[in-house]
Amino acid sequence: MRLRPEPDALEFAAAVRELLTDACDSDVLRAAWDSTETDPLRRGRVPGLWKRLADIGVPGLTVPEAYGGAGMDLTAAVPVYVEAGRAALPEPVVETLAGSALLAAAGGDVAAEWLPRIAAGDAVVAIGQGNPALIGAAQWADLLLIDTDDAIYAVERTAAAIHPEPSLDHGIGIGRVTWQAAGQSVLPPVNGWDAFDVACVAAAAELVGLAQAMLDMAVTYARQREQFGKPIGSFQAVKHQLADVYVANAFALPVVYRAAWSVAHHLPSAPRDASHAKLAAGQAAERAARTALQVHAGIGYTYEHDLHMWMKRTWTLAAAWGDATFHRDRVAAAVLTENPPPRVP
Amino acid sequence: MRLRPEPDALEFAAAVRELLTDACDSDVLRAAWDSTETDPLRRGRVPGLWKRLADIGVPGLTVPEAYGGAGMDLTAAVPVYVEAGRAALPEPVVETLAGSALLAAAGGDVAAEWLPRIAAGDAVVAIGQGNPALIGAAQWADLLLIDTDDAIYAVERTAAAIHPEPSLDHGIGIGRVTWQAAGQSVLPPVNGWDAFDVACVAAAAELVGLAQAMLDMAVTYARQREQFGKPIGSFQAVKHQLADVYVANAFALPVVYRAAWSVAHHLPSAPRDASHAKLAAGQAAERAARTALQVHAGIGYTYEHDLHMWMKRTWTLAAAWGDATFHRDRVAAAVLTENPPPRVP
Amino acid sequence: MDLTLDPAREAFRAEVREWLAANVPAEPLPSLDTPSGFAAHRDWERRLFEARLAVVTWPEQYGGRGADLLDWLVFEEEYWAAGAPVRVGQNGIFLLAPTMWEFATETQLDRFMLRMARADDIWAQGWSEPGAGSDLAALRSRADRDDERGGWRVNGQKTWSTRAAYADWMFGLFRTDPDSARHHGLTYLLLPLDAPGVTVRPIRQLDGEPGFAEVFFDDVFVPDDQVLGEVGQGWKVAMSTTTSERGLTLRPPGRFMASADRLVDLCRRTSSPAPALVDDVVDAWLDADAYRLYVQSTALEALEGKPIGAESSANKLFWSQLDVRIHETALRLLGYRATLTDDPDARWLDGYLFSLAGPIYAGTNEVQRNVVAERVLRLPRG
Amino acid sequence: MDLTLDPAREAFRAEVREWLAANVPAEPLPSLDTPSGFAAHRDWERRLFEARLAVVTWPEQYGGRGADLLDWLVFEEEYWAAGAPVRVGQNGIFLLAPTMWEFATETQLDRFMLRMARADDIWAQGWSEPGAGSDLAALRSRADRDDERGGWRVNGQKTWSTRAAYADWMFGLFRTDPDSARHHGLTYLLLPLDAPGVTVRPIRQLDGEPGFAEVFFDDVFVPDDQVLGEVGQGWKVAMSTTTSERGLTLRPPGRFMASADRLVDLCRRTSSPAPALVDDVVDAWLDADAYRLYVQSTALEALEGKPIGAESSANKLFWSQLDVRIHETALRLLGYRATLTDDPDARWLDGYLFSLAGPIYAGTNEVQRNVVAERVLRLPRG
Repeated sequence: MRLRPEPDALEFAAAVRELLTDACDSDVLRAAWDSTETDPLRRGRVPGLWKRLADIGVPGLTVPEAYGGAGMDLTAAVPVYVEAGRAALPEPVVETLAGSALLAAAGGDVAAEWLPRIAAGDAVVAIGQGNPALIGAAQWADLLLIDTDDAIYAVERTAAAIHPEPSLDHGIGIGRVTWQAAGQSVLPPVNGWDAFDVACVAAAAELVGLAQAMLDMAVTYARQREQFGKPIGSFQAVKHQLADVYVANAFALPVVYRAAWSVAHHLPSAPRDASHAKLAAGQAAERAARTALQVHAGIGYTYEHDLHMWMKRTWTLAAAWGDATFHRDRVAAAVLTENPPPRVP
Repeated sequence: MRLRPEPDALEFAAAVRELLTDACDSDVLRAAWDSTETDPLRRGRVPGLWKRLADIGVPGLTVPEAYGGAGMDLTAAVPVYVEAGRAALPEPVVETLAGSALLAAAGGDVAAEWLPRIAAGDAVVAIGQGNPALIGAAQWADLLLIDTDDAIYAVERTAAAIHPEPSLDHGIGIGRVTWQAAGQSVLPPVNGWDAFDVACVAAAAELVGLAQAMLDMAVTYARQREQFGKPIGSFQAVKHQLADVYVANAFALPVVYRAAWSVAHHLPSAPRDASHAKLAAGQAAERAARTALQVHAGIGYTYEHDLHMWMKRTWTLAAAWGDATFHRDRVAAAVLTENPPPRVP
Repeated sequence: MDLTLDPAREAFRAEVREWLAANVPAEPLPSLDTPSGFAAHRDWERRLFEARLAVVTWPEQYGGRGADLLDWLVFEEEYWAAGAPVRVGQNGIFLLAPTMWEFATETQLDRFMLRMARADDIWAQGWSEPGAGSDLAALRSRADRDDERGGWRVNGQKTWSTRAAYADWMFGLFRTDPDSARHHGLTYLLLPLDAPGVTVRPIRQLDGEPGFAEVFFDDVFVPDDQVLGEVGQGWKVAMSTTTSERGLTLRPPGRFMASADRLVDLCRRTSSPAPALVDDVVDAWLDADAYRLYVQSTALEALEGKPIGAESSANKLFWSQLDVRIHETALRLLGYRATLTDDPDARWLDGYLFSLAGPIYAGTNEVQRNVVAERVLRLPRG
Repeated sequence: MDLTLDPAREAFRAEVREWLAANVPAEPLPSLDTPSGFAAHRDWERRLFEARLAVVTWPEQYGGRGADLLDWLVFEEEYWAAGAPVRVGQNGIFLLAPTMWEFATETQLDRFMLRMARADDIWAQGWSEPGAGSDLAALRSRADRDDERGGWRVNGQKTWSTRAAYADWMFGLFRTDPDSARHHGLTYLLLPLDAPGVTVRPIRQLDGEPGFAEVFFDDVFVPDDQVLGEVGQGWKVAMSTTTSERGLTLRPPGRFMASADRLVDLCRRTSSPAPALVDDVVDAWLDADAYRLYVQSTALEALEGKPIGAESSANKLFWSQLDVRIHETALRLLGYRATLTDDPDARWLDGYLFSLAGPIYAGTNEVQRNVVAERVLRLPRG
């Protein structure tokens, strides 16, 4: 039994962290947030970064080898997505993981055509529901996988009208997508909820990383900022709030690991475990955001300070892919039922 | 406008406080709790105290003058009931206020017969619903007013089987009452919920007093108990918890005053205001109990220390006369309706 | 106890309600934090002034009605219920004015108050400094004596000064005794933000708007007639009994009652809201109601002459947490729409960002808990 | 990652489950805090011992199976799920034993461990004193050198000693250097509670039962062979790396999983439970599950040789708050029945009272938050 990713996955995550520390520091991130770029395909993203991430294998991480990916399972993605969260990376990471899982599960022509390009970082996939559909990363997407009552459609960018939707989070690329079913490819039948669970795990991992980053910022600030003749971090009022943030996040991470395992292995508890992960990580990250702001006080409330980008991403991601209400209801159904799926492990 | 009781009511409450400080200190209370008295009529009570309270006018406070009471309105009772709470008084105070309000509203022979005796402290009244009925102070009651689907019955002790029900709170006198409707008096038609609202206000006032007492105990202890070379009350972790208790209770008191006014004047908002009072005071007192215990730590966890009697009364009273779930639902109905009753004042 | 409102107050309420119904702009004014929005809000202040509604508690000679705190509460309830614009003059009217009544000379009152009421002068506060936030007594901006010119030369920096980006004047504390420490040797000064040597650098807030500013002073001359109270007594002036009234008037209940009512409305408009969220809506509504009662109760005691003490700290803890909860609940009702800035209900998001400042400004909640613990509960200092 | 349990562990789980199904008493044993209940629980420990289930992680020669932490977690899950009796020997087995493995001599191991496993000796801890609670280093009970008899004379008082009312032996810290202060000059002693000069005064807990006791020492002689570790090194011995393992084993996840499962069951049996309470039930169940994963994760790292550090403080914060919440939720589901002590569900009330001790004992949660803040987050000491 091992409740952490394998060493090679951890090493890969360390490499991603190194790349992001260099290529997506807070100045770069701020530039992306404040960019006046008008082309929605580029707006909010870090120029060239996706390709660099693709070069080391991020978008292809869980894409089957047959489609040009590394064929790792979802558990290997968790530490990588924690790093994406830590950097508040404004790229279509959740969508790529969930979209490629959906394509790989479905197989067929669409998968054969698109998965290699997604793995190579040459195409961006986004996923959503309905028509019109509000879809994260839609602004950047080349391919939209859209679930409807009758089928999952593979809609190319050119066949859809994508209206950018302004968001508090400048790095989410969300858009309102209007499209026509006629003439679009349909994926071979597959359960769309499986991809949703993948998205929950990816978002949860990102939230854990966001929380870690905000906790780190707050701790660093509390060590250096002095009031009443000593560092504010020496006051119990500050200490205890930060300790609670640490605890909440430390307990969320194994829940996310476990969800990745359950989803990767299609266990009966997968939906419950995925929802648990999203719920726990979302709450931990929201607590981290509130506390980091309170500890930073005035300076944290400014647009000039980095914190706001992490907070806004946290709030947005916690509400996306099912908010707390949605996931608690989903878990409740699984917990209160007569024969709940067994606990994993 | 005046959002506090009149000076005479406050003076009366001060007199009650003085009497209780003398006649119901924690040694007396402990003796009542630990008494081996087997007669349920006396068990749990302080010998002779009810009569002394009657002598200064407590049970007759809101009984109309025509029935031998002082004819004060419910707002005058609030500060008195805060004192009852502060002393964790193990007497049928809530039942007396609600029961006499019910009798006075109904009028008729039963009121004429019993109200003067209740006001004089010679008879104890209790109120409840159903058959069998679980009724607070039933062990001590001479008269039981029992609401049923068809009428409110006035059941004399001799006509009922009263089984004492063991409770965490030794001073609640709760009993399971089985009775026969045949041969019992029926009160003239009156809305039983009005008396319930009176009980909510009385219990809420008691809870505010319980909270104040527990906060005082904790503050006193935090000032004198030293650890790490200084009083534990100088640590922010302790200070801030106690400050939060103070705030919650300070904000509950005006809510209780207002509820007394609304109920006394039969305003449309009376049920909502009474439930608000019970809810706010119950939550403040539960917070006070938890915090007082945490501040006292080990010593507060002992049966030897006074705190446990206040905590247990708090838990019991917070769950009696409608628990938080009940009152929040009742308020929700009044708040979310299309035309909610206007705010008072 | 008497919870009836006397007829004169009811009549006042009716007048306010009627005037607001006829005058509140149908469309929200542009953001306060833009030059044109600031000007629009200043115009609105003038319309209030003309209706003698800008400063109802002030003496008539300065544009008020001599109303008491209870009438003020009535006014605010109506004001917020009507969805009227944010008060651009509030720093001066609610934070500076009470101190002026207590410490200003007649000459100062004549010079400043009517202009303040009419929004000719919009005031910004000058409390915090980069090294003095929660620990306000650590402030270091200094005012050195200039006997020749009969005044003070100010050097240093203030920060988090709300509205300073466009305001006309600043009030604040400066160290006039260079050898003093902590609460001593401070003086309360009034100075125009267009004085030579003043540089205002707007700071963008969470929402990207320049809601507050840093203000730098480089040998700014402040004449003696712009000293409020005695030289060296600035701390006492700033923290005088009127502080507590400010604690009471900083956030009137009407504000949260209106928010809570809107939250109930949002909940009613939400299809099958989660029951736990409905509970939160109800709790928020009740707490807004409780806040109102607490403030009314404190105001009534103040009218009877009871000094308002640490109640203002309890007050601040309560409203700041309530405000966050109201907005958090609204965002949770909105679900995924919560962070979309063009959503028809996006006002809740703006409100949420604003509410997050509540536990920070006007003394962080950590400081307020210390105050309650030490001054009300008499727990020993740390 | 690999979340499959290997077949040997599954077989062990099956064996434990089967044995418990056959042996757990149908009726709960009488209260531990009565002489007869204590004896009944001691008998139960002996039955566990005979099945080699009393101390599964111990070496075989002392009655164990040499099982690792993961197997122990499996054992505890089954134990709590089966509703088996409280472990009267737990102070010795979980708190003292890890320190013994690290510091005891072979002779001491032979003398004490088998008797402990077999419940011949039930151990009580001697940490807190009236003046040393959260601030344990302030302890003053002293052990003075008696060279003549080759040992120590103990004087002073311990308090909050769980199970001491009926226990046989005590382990604890005593000041052997009278000139020492704080963490220095302390020694870890083992002493029988029936030694001359020992007076045990039971203390009744919230529930009225004597769950803990004060213990007074009046010239109690403790021979040198009852010193654990080095003289003067008591603090180090008590706080050694094994402390952390104790932090992990103090409250096994199985306990909270069983409570959470019972809570779900109570919720299912409740007619129309309030939706907000159902949410609380779900959250409690999830948190018990999260606690399990965290402990498993820490245990796996410990098996790989990673020292367990301040994780035990995070751990303690989490389980103690979870336990209170589980029981609070149950009481709220019970409504007015919550405080009736003869109610068929009154077990929740007992559990609630017990849970309230969680944030207090084994280091108050305030102390644990300091530990997390200072040792994990490296925030400066106060």
